[in-house]
Amino acid sequence: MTLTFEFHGQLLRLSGAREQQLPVAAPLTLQAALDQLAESRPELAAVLGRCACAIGDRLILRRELLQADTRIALLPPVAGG
Amino acid sequence: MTLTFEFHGQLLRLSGAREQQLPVAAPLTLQAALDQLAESRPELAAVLGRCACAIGDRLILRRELLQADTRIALLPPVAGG
Amino acid sequence: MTSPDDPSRIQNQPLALEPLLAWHAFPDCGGLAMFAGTVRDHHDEKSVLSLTYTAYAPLAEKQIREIERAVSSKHGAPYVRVLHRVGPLSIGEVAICCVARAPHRAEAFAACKEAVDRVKHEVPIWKEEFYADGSSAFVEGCCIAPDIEAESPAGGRHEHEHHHHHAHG
Amino acid sequence: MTSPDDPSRIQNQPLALEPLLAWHAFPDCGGLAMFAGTVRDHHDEKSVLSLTYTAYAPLAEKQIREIERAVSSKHGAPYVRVLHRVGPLSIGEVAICCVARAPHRAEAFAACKEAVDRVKHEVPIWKEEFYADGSSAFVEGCCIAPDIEAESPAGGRHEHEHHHHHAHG
Repeated sequence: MTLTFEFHGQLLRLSGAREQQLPVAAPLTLQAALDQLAESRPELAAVLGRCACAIGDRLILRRELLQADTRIALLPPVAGG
Repeated sequence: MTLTFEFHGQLLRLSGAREQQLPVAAPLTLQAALDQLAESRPELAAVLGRCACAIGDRLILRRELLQADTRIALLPPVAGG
Repeated sequence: MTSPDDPSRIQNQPLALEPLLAWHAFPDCGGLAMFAGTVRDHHDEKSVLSLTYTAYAPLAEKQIREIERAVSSKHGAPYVRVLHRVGPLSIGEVAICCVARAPHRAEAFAACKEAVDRVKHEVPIWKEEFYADGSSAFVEGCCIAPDIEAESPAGGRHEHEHHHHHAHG
Repeated sequence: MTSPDDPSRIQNQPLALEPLLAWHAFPDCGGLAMFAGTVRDHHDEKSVLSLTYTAYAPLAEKQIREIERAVSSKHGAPYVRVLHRVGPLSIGEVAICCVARAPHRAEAFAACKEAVDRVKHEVPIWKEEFYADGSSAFVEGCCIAPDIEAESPAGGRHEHEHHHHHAHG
């Protein structure tokens, strides 16, 4: 299956892209998927370690299982206001 | 000499007037003047005991001496806002 | 006292909030806190139809400016401004408005809150409430005589006690 | 999300304050507290020319509404509303605006302050600063992953530490 990671905040600048696709073997946990992304993009690894992850309007946990093609928003530390 | 007391807040209602003149023998302290006013208007006495007094934009103390015709604003407990 | 930069603090017309905010000044101030106290439709259990505020303007104008300066300096808020309405007010109308601008929000909030508290408790302004049953009353207030002890029988109420007698927060 | 009564909380146009105040509702609320966070012209020692805010809107819209509800209920403030601007902002422009209305002023202030604090620290919004020297940087922020310990090396900074990295109060 294919995961699509959306980049937000400083990840946009660090990655130079709005999103990235990652082919993975299903099922796997979000943590495992993030590990694979970090491996393929080591320059993002430090920030990925502090990201929240969302599917649509829902935050998901690293232990959750991904079973199908999914779009995942990567949300670095926030600073509103 | 003649003192002119201005009534504000609930003193306006209690006294039914905007002000009242009081002939007094000079010099006397503000406290003595307030005592004479309370004697002549016993219905105001309780509120007079909690009033601040001002001449123009200046608060004056009860021990201050009044030496000439003076206009004194009587300011009952306040409740702004 | 009536220039845009230094308006009368005691106003007998509806308070205009927008000019009070001073948007285009203070580029070093990231926090703007505002408070507006509006006339409530009840007080304790009684239904309120309207209010009338009166003030002793010569002293009120001076004291509000002094409070603004003191609060500004204490909290490092370059801009603190309080206006108070007088005259007859309807439910929902703004009785008091305060704006404080400071580099950060904590100081802006603190300055705004303290300025409002002090103006409500220290400045010669009075509030008469008119009730649905036809009666009216002056709201129990704070004695501001510098030479009367706060512990005197009537003046000794604590702030949090007579709070509940104010028409709004 | 775009009705006057329920506007988008994330806005890419200048924030309109007046409709946010809800003057003509809540006759039982005597206190209205407002906070506006504006773009400051400096951050620590650096001169700031402009900012760009971005947001992950699907979650941000939901979270701001949840914060409004939670703060409203906690403080007994019937009306709490927070709007946040996104896109490029100049010095002095309003980045965040919060209005809280409550029966009394203490609750209005408390609700306004807490809603602003929470939106700044919990909602997926990012701030990129552009400096006079031509450089730019994302402002150090708060990790919002529910399953990452605040004690992690980078996420473990205390609020009062990274406070100073925010562009305004």
